[in-house]
Amino acid sequence: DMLEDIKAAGKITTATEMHYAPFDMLENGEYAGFNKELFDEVAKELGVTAEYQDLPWASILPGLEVSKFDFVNAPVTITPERMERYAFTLPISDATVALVQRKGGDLTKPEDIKGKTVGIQKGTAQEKQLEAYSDTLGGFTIRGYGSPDEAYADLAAGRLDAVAGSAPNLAYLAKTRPDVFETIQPPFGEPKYFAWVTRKEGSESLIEAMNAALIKIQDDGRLAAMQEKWFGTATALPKEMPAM
Amino acid sequence: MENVCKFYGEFQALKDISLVIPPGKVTCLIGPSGSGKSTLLRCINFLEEYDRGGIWIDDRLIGYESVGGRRMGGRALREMRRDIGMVFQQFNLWPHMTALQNVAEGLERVKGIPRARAHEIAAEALAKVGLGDKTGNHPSRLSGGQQQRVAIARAVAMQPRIMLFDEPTSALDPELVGEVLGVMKQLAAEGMTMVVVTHEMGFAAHVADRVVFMERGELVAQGSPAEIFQNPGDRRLAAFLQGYLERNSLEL
Amino acid sequence: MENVCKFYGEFQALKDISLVIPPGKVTCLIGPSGSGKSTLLRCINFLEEYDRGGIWIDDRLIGYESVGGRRMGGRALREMRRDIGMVFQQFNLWPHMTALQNVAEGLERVKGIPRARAHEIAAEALAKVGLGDKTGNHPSRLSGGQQQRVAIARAVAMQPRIMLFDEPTSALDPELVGEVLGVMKQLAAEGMTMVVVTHEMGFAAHVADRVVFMERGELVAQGSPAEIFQNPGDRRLAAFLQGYLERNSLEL
Amino acid sequence: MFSFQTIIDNLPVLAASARYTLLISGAGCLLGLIFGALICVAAVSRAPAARAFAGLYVSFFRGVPLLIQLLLAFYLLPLVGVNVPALAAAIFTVGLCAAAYISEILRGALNAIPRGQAEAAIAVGLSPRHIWTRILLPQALKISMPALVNELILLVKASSLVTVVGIVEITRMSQAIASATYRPLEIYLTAAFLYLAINLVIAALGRNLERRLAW
Amino acid sequence: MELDLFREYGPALLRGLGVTIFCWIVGTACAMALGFLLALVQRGVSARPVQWILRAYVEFIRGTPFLVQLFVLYYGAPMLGLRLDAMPAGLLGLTIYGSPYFAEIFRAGLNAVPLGQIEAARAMGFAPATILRRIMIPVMLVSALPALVNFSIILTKETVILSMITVPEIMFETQTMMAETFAFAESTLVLALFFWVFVETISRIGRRLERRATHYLLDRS
Ligand SMILES: Nc1ncnc2c1ncn2[C@@H]1O[C@H](COP(=O)(O)OP(=O)(O)OP(=O)(O)O)[C@@H](O)[C@H]1O
Ligand SMILES: Nc1ncnc2c1ncn2[C@@H]1O[C@H](COP(=O)(O)OP(=O)(O)OP(=O)(O)O)[C@@H](O)[C@H]1O
Ligand SMILES: [Mg+2]
Ligand SMILES: [Mg+2]
Repeated sequence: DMLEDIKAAGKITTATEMHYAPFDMLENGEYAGFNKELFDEVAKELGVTAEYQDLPWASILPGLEVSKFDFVNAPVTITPERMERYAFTLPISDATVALVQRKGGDLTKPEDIKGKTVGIQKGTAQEKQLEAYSDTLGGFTIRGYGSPDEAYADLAAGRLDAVAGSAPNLAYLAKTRPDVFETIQPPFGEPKYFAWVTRKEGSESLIEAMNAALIKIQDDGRLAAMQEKWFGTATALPKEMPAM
Repeated sequence: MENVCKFYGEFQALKDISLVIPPGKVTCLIGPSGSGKSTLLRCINFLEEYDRGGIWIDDRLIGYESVGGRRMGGRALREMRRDIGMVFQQFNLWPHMTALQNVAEGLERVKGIPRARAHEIAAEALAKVGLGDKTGNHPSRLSGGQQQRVAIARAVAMQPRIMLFDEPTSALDPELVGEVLGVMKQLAAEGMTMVVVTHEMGFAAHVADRVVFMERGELVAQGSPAEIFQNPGDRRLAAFLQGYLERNSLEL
Repeated sequence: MENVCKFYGEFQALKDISLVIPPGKVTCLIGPSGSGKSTLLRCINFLEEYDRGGIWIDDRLIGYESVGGRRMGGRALREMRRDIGMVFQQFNLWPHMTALQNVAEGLERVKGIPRARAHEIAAEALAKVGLGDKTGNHPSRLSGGQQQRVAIARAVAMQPRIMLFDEPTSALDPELVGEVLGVMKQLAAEGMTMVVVTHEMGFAAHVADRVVFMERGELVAQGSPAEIFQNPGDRRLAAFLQGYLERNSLEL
Repeated sequence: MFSFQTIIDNLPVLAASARYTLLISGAGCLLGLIFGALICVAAVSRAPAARAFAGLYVSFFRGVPLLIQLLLAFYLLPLVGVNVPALAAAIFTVGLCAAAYISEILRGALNAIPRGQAEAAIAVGLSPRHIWTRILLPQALKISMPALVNELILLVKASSLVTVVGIVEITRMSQAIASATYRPLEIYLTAAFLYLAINLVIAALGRNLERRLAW
Repeated sequence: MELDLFREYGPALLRGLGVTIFCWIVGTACAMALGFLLALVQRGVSARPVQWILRAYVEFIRGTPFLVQLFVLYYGAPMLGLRLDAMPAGLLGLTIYGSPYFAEIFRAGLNAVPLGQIEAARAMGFAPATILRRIMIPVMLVSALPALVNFSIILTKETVILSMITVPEIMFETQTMMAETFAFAESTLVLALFFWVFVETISRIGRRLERRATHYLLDRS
């Protein structure tokens, strides 16, 4: 049982890709971000310390399967397909789709992207949302990128009219480079959530313990403080697994 | 050829060489290693630029527009070189072509003869040097003597006015030397103008019309084979021949 | 050496060669190209495996544990080769080592002599061939004659019982041949057992104690230089010598 | 637009990550040369088994992308019970992969060494080990120096792939910083100059060595 | 292993294969051509400034990672007013990246052509272009082919970096499959298999070309 093993070892080992601001990032070469602060708190509740490791996404899931570490503390959007393969915690953050454009761009609301070109990290749950949105809106061009960074770069280079992504990521982007980017309000599509992931077998008690910790952290206001710090706004998160 | 000088940097490889090559005759250049024989030969077809003096073939100056003047243009130089065939010590056949192609290549590319006709001419030239049955072989499948004969055929097929040979046999096993010398004798008998740098004194003695002895970049002696070999007047020439004879005698 | 046969596939390069090499004497192998001289030499130190017969040095069979038996092991073979020095036509010096290192390498690695002592011996060996002042030169900075002398020093320094030379001068310019032949004469005078494949009839005539003539893999004639060169009984030998003399005479 | 401040701020962190690049490519290069030489010896040996092994080795390590080799070393080996630390896995995989290319380069160079070189060594009585280490490989090394420098420079750059086993070297660090600062152009250019500096040193060393090996 | 996966993603993967092979062929051919040109200029023009510029080009391009070059070309160049689409940018990037390596290989190869063979042609009055085409190139190939094949194989793997600028090649498509399904093992296997077959094919072709280019050398020791 994973929970017992972790308690016995006194630590929980995790891996994430440390370039997904503001969740996971490097500040002066040190790991930082919303995700780290939240996970530190959860670990504290479990009575263990957390060890972090930076891995590219391509290595994270295989590493999890061969037990190189206990948990994936990257923000992974909850989808039914993924839940078949892996065990998710309760949501840790909102992941609803929003748009960002070049500073001074001519979009004022999400509907304006009809007929334009929008970039998105491919293979994400947000991409599915964007496709659905394109159908309802009557069509715009979607271009997939390996990572959001490249989509932002292409937006800056003028090949895209907007980039879609989860609202917290885009808010942080606009906050960091206000001279280049601005968000388009409001988010659209179904509400989506990020959560953490681990192996299915042997993890039930661990997930339960972590979920309890997450609820406790939300209830005593620590979560809201962190959200203010990293996203600029605080939003309540569901306290049970949202229906898909 | 008048007052030809050639410098390699500071070093003067040829010192005021003046020489007349009689047409239709065989001239042999002999002399110790490093005496400038190859350099002289290479100046004649301008593979080396000479620095002073002039070289003429039938009143045409070679390599320069006038004595001490501008270098010839590439086209004029190539035209001039057509008249001069050269056979190298190391054969320098093109390894990726068959014997036939080696000979035909120049005919096609330089003289612009159509392929079929060029191959005919090449086959004849090869037959003449006794390689009629080896036309399809690549150089790597030919003995040294055969390779050198292909090289001769390659030069002869271009119908040059003058043929230059730079030690054409010294890269060959002694047994193979005969083949090549035989072909050269035949060419000489046909009245080809030839300049031959050689260490084969036997060949020089029997085939040459004139023998020229060089040492340290200077032309020391010239004359008929009889003059050079029977009565070596010059002391240095005498010493050179003496050394040669000693090494090759079978007397006990 | 008895009834030695060597096949390359179907082709028989050596046909029943039986021969005694007199110790302390110089034996010269002569013959036309392709007659198997090199092959015979290379069988003696087992660079080529012979297929039949046996070769003995002082009653030790070479290369096999018994006539027609198993091949020697690597170690035994190396031990045996220590007693046999070889000098190649192409020198085969190691270009990345100085003259001194070329000579010392075998002493250190094969005989296990400590570096300092090996270098001393090597320097002596080089001095003996007249290269005392060139010990630090790499082969590329030595003339052909000097390179071949280093190769001889390399073989001699190992103090072999017998020295094999495969056309040691035929890759050299004629002027450089003298240097190398001089060193070989000196070795001969000191009583080294030598087997020399050569095209230098002058050397064979003056230095050899025995001359062996081969043709097409067969041993055709052997005898003292006088017997071989003055009274060539065999027709093929006579023809061979005749051809040689013609090529090298200066008579008109 | 272009922010030099970003470069100045992040240069120390980026330069610090270069030590992993140096460590992995340095150790990988050493391993590559040693294994490459061994594979090359096997490839030209007279034993059919050794030749077959060398052929398979080259086919695998040259055929499968390094990225995937790293994933295999790190994530498949544990499945069969071998658990290697990330750094060791990275160095070994990079080294073994480089060995495949290096062995082919050396094999080409061997072809250019005259047969007589080895024969002279045999005639002197040198053992096979000495013939290889003292006569053949030194010469092969010199002949193939330009190609080896090419290969080592590629190796330095290929070391960026070790991020998949969780080692943060120059490329990974610059990706991370780029994503935190949203200034990829500045950061990547800085990374490029770090690589350039390393590789210029290698090229200069190579030329120097080549000159010193001139004989 | 889920075969369903390939029913869904198979067509996209196949398209990715096609794009990868296309990019490799065009990129390698252009890089080789540019590299050859560079080698010729390096050999033919002895003017110091030209030599320096070429040397700097070679060292600079060879010394920096392809990833960075591509990033600058695709995302940086628009700042200077040069905006290329993904595919042209990718092919241009491959061409530039490969050219210095090929230039070095060709330079070494041309230097290895025995001077005598060139002199023989010159002495017969061959034009320089004819010497190059008929003598130098065929002879050079003998020594340069293994290195050319080696580097072409390396380029196959550099093409995956084009995924970064959204060229829909095999890496791009497998990443998509992996991100959507989390099917890691299957994706890796697809990649490994494809590259192994691809590279093995290239080295077979290379060996055959090598044999053809050197057939006239083989049977003599
Ligand atoms: N490219 C060069 N640079 C400098 N010196 C040279 C060059 N080529 C030849 N020499 C020198 O010029 C002199 C004449 O050389 P050349 O090759 O003409 O002699 P040779 O009479 O043909 O000798 P050999 O019989 O050995 O062929 C020699 O001393 C040689 O060292
Ligand atoms: N490796 C080999 N494979 C097949 N045949 C060979 C091989 N080596 C030599 N031969 C043949 O064996 C015969 C004897 O060759 P060998 O080299 O002993 O002659 P040689 O008397 O030394 O001639 P040369 O004076 O030209 O050196 C030749 O006909 C040659 O073609
Ligand atoms: Mg000469
Ligand atoms: Mg021989």
